[in-house]
Amino acid sequence: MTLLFVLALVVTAIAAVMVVAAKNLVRAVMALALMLLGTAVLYALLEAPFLAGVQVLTYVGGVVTLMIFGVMVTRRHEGANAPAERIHGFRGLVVAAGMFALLAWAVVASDLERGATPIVKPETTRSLATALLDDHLVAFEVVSLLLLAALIGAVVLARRRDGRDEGSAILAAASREAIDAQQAPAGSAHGGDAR
Amino acid sequence: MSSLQSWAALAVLVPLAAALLCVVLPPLRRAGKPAAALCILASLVATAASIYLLTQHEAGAVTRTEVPWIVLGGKALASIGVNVDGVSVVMLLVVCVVALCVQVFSLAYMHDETPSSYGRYFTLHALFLFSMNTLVVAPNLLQLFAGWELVGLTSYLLIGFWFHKPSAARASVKAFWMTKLADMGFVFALLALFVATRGFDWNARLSTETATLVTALLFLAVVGKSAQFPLHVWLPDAMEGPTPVSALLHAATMVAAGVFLIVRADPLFAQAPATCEVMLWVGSITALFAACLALVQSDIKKVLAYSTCSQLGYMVAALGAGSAFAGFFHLGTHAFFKALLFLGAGSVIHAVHSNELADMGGLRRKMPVTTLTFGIGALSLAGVPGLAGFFSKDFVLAQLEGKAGWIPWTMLMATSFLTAFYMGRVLIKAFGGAESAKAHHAHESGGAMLLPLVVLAVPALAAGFLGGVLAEWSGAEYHVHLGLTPVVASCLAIAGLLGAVMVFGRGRAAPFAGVLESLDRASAVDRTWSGLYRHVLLGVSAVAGFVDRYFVDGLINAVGYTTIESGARVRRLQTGRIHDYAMAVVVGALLIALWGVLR
Amino acid sequence: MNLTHCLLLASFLFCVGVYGLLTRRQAVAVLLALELMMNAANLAFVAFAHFRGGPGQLFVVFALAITVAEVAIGLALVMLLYRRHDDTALDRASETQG
Amino acid sequence: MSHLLAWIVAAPAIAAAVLLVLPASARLPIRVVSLIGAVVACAGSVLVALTYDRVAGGMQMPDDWALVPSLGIHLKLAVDGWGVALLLLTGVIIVTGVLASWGVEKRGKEFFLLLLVLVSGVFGVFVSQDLFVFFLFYEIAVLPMYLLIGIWGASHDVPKRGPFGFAWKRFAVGGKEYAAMKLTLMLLVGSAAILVAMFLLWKEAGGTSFDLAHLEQTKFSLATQNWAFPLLWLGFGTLAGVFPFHTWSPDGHASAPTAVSMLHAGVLMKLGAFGVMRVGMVLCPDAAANWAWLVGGVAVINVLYGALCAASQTDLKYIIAYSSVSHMGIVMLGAATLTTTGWNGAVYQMFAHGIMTGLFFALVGLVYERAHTRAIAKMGGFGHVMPAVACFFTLACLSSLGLPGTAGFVAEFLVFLGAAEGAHSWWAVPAVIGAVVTAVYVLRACKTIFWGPPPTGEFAHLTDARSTEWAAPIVLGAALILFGFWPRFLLDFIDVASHTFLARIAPFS
Repeated sequence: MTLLFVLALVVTAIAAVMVVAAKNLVRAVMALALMLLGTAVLYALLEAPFLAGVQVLTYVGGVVTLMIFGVMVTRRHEGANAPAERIHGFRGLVVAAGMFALLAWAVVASDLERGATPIVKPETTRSLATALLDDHLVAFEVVSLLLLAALIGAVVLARRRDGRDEGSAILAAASREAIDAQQAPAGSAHGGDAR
Repeated sequence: MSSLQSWAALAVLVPLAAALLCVVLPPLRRAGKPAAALCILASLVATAASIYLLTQHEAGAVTRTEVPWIVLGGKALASIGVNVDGVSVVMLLVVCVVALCVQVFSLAYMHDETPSSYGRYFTLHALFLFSMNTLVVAPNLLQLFAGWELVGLTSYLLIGFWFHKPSAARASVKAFWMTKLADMGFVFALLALFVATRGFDWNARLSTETATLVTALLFLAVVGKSAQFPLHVWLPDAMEGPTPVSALLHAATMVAAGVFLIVRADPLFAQAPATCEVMLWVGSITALFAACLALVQSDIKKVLAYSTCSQLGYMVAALGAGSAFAGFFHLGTHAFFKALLFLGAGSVIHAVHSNELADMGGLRRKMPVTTLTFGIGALSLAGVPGLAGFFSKDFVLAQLEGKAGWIPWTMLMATSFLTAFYMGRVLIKAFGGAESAKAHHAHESGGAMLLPLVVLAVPALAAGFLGGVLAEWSGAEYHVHLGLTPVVASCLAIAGLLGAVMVFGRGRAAPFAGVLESLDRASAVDRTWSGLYRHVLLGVSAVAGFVDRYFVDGLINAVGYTTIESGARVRRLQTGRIHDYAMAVVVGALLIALWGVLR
Repeated sequence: MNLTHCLLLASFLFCVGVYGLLTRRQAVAVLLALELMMNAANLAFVAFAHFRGGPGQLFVVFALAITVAEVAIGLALVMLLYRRHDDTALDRASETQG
Repeated sequence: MSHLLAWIVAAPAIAAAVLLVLPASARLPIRVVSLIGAVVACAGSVLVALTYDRVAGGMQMPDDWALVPSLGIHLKLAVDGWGVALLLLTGVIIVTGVLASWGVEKRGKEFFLLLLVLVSGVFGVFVSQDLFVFFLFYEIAVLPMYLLIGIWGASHDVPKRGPFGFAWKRFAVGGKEYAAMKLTLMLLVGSAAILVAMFLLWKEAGGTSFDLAHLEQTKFSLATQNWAFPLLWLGFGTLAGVFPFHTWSPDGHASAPTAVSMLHAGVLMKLGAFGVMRVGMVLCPDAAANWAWLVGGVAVINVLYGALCAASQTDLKYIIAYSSVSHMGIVMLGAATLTTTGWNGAVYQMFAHGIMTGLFFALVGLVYERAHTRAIAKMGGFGHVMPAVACFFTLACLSSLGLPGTAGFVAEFLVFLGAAEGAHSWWAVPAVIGAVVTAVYVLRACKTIFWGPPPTGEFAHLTDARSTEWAAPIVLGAALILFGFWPRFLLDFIDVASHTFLARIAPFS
C-alpha cells in the first residue's frame, strides 16, 4: 500500500513540476492531466473513492479539454509548439521556495503524528451523500446556481460582437501568415511576436 | 446744563453742523461762495458764543458736564462733554477770533480757486474749528486726544489742499506721519493713566513715577504737535499749504495745542518735576535752534514758520520752569501777532505772487496798510516795550530767571535778540530798500484782506495790558515789575532791530550767515527722519513682505508641492501588469504568515 | 503514508502552483498553475478527512464546483484578452497602468 | 414676528433657489431677486437689533427644530449681543456687496447664486446655538469661495524667488485657481481641526446633545480642554488669519472679485474670530486662560507683521488684504486679553473692520474696473477724475488707522485699554506701533493713487462712481462715522453678551 502511495506521490509531484516547467503549452496541459490522475489515485488511497471518480470525470475530462481548447484557440501562428516563456523566473522561484519552506516547517513542526487516534467511523460515499443532500441541501442548491451563473457568464463574455465565429478568425490569421511567408521568405518571424 | 455749557457746546457743534451740511449736500459745497458764507457764519456764531462766555465767566469757576460715551457693564468708561473754566474760555476766544479773521481773509485770498475747491476749503476750515473747539473745551484727556487727532487730520487735508502739487502731497503726509508717530505717546499716556486711575481726568493724584511716565509720554506728543526740536521738520514743509492755513493752523492754534495740553494737564505736570526739567531744556534748545535757522530763510513763510517754532520753544520752556500762566499768556499774545504776521505775509505774497524775499522790496509805498500792520506784528514779536510781545515774553523770562538755571535763561535771551534781528531783516527786505521787478506793479490788497489785518493788529498792540485780568482768572499771580530781566530783554530787542537795520539796510549779509545757511541746507535732522523712514521702515517692511511671500507662503507651497510630487511617485507603483500584483499578494501573504510565526 | 506526508505533498503542489502563477507569461499557463493550487488544497482536505475525520470531503465537492466555474470564466477572459491583443501574454495588457 | 432668525438665514437661500429657476439671460431679474434676498436679510437683522431687549441680554428669539434627535442635533437658533452686531454687519455688507457687483458680466446667475448661499451660511453661523449646525453653516459659508474665486477671480503673476522656488513648477503661484485652491484647502484643514475638537467636546459632554448651552454647563476636564482649545483656536484661527496660517488671505482677497472679497474679508474672517471666542474660549475657559499668552503673542505678531507686510506691497488689493490680517490681529489680541474691555473691543473691531474693509474693497473694485490695473505705482492723480472715490477712500484709510470720530478708533482704543489692563500689558506697545505703521502704508497708498498732477494718457477719461456703485461707499462710509461718533448704538449689545460669556472665564484668568 505504501508503495502505491509513494508512486502516486512521485508521479503527482513530477507532473506538477512539468506543468510549470513545460516549454510547450500543450505539454503543460497534458502534464496537468497526469497530475490530476495522480491526485485521483491518492484520493482513492485515502478512502475517498467518490471524489477520485468525480476528480477524474470533471477535471481530467472537462477542465483539461477546456484548457486544450483555450490553448488552441488563442494561438496565432506559432504552430504546434505554442511556446510559454517565463518572466521574473528567479524572483518567482525564490518566493515559491520561501513559501514551501514555511509551509513545510509548519507541517513538520506541528508534529501531527503525536496522539493521532485512528478514526472510528470511516467516511463512506453513503455518509458523504447524506451529508450533501440533507444537512447541506441549501449549499448544494446554491452551488448549482453558482455553476449556472458561471456558465452564462462565460458565454456572454466570450461572445463575439461582430458575428464572425472563431474559426474564421483563425483561417484569416492563417491566410495572412501564408502571404507573409511568400513575401518575406527569409523572415525570422518565428515564435515571439514583434513586441 | 446751565447756560454756560450750552453756549460752549454751541461753539463746538455749530462749526460741525456747517461742515456736515457741506459734506452731505455736495451741490452746496460745489457752489463755492454759499459754502464759504455758511462756514463764516458758523465761525461768527462760535466767536459770539465765546465772547458771551468770556463776559459771563467769573474768575476761578469751573463748570463741567459730561455725557457717557462708552458704557461697559453699567460704568461709564469714557465720556465726552464740555468744560468751561478760565483757561478754556480764553483759549476758545483766541481760537475763534483768529479763525474768523483767517476765514474772512481767505475769502479774497482764495478767490481764484475753482468753486468746488473753494467750497472744499471752507468745509475743511469749519471742520478744523470744530476739532480745535472740541480740544479746547474737552473735560477729560480722552476727548482732548480726539480733538488732537482730528486737528491733525484737518492739518493733513489743508496742507495738501493743492493736492495736484507733489510737494504739497509729500508735505501733508509727512506732517500727518510725524504727528501720528508723536501721538503714539499720547495713546500710551492715556493707557497708563487708565490703568492707574480707571479714568482720563487730569486732576488725578498719581505716584511720582507714574506721573513722570504719563507726563513724559504726553510731552512726546507735544514735541510732535508743537514742532519742538527733534520733530520740528514737518512745520517748514507744512508751508506748502495756503497761507491763511499756515496762519491759522501752523502759527496760532493747532501748533499751540501742545502747549495748551500742558497748561490743561498742569496738575499732572506739577507732580513730575523731572519732565518739567526736560521740557525746559527742549524748549530752550528749540527756541535758539529755530531762531538761528529763521535768520537764513529766503522764503518769508519759512522765516515765520521757524519763528513759530522758536516762540513755541519759549512757551514750552516757560511751562518747564513751572509757570503755566506764563506759557499760556505768551501763547495767547503769540497767536494774535503771529497770525497777523502770516496774514500780512499772505497779503504780500498775493500782491507779489511769490514767497521769496528777494522778489519783494520797497513795498511800503505800494502797500501802506499791510506794511503798518506787518510792522506792528514784527515789533510785537521782537518784544519792543509797550507791545503785547514785550509783556508776555518778558514775563516768561522773569519766571525763568527765578526758577530755572542760568543757561536756559541766556539761551532765551539770545533768542530774543535773534528774533528781533531776523524780524528786522524781513521788514527791511520786504518793505524797505529798492523796489524789485515784481514789487513794481504790486498794489495794496482789497478791503477783505486788510480788515482782518487791522482787527488782529489791535490785540497785537493791546493784549499785553490784559495780563492782569487773565492772571486773575486762571488763578496765577502776575505782576509787571521792572527788574533786571525786562530791561535787558528790551535793550536786546532794540539792539536786534538796530543791528538788522545797520546790516541789511546796506544790503550786507549777516556776519555768520554762511555757516547757518550750510547748516540749513544740510538739514541733518530732516535727512535723518527721511532716512529712518525710507531705509528702516520701508526696509524692514520689504523684508517682512519677502519673508511672508517666499518663506511662510513658500512653506505652504512646498507642502503642496511635496504632496503632489509624492503622489506622482506612488502612482508609478501601479504598473498595470497582473504579475506584479500577484507577486505583491503572495509576498504579502508570506510576510503576514512570517509575522504570525515569529511574533 | 500518514498525514504529514500528504500535507507535505499538498504544500509542494501549492508552491509549484505559486511559482507557475508568478512566472508564466501566457494567460492559460497561469490558469493551469491556479488549477494546481486548487488541487493542492483539495488534497489537504481529503487527507485531513481521512486521518482526522470531519467533513473534509464535503468541502472538496464544493471546492471542485467552484474551481470549475473559475476555469470557465478564466478561459472566457483569456478569449477576450486574445481577441484584443492578438496574444495571450499577460504583461502586454497593462492599460490599467497609473 | 416669530421665526425672525429663521427668516434672516433662509431669505438669501430662498433667493438663490428662485435664481435657479430664472434663465441665465434674464440679467436684471437675477440682480433684482438677489437684491431682494439681501435686503430682506438686512432688514431682518435691523429688526433684530431694534427688538433685542438690551437690559435682559442673553439668548433671545429662540427657534428650535429637531434635525437628528438621536444624536442630539437641533437646528436651534437664538441671538445674543454679539449676534446682533454681527448680523447687522453681514446684512449691510451683503446688500452693498450685491449692489457693488451689479456689473458682473460672466455667468451672473451662478455668481449671485453662490454669493447668496455663502451669505446664508454666514447668517446661520452667527445665530445657531447648536455646535453641529454651527459647523454645518460654517462649511456652507466657506465652500462657495472656491468657485467664486476660481471662476470670477483675477490672476496676476508672482515672480519665482526664494528657497521654495521649486513649488512654482507644480502650480502657477498667484493665479486665481491657485488662490482659490490654497484658500479652500487651508480652511478645510482648519475645519478638520474644528471637527476633531467638536467631537472631543461632544463625547466628553455625554454624547447626548450638541446644544451649546448644554456643552457650556458640562465641566470639561483640563486635559480635554487643553486639547480642544488649541484645535479650535487654530481651526477657527486659520479663517481669522492667525499668523502662520494667514497666507491664504492675501492671495484669496487679491484674486477674488469685489463683492467676494468684501464678504470674505469683511465678514468671513470675523466668523473665524467669532468661532474662537464663542466656541473656543467660552467652552474651554481654563484652557483659554492657560493659552491666552500664546493667542495674544501670535495676535501681536499678526498686527505688526501684517502691517509691515502691507507696507511693502505694490498691488492695491494686497495692501488691503494684508491690512485685514493686521486688523484681525487686533481682534484676536482683544480676545486674548480676557478682560471685558478687551472682549468688547474685539467684537466692536470685528464690526468696525468689517465695514472698513467692505468699503475699501468696494472702492478698489471701482478703481480696478476703470483703470484695469492694481499696481499703485502706475496710478496717480485719480483724485481729479474721481473725487468721490478719493474722499471715501481717505475716510476708509482714516478709520483703519484709528482716527477718533471713526469706528476704527473706538474698537482699537478699547482693545488697547483691554491689553493695558490685562495680564500682559506690554501687548499694547506693538499694537499701537502697528496702528502707526498702518497710518504709514494706508496714507502712502492714498497719496500715490489719488494725489498728484491730473492723470494723462489712458487714465485721463476715468469716471467717478455711477448708479448702483454709490450704494457701498455711502452706506459704509456713513456707518463708519455713525459708529465712530456714537458707539453706544452697538456697544451696549456687545457689552451685555461679553459680560455673560466672560463671567465663565473670569475666575480662571
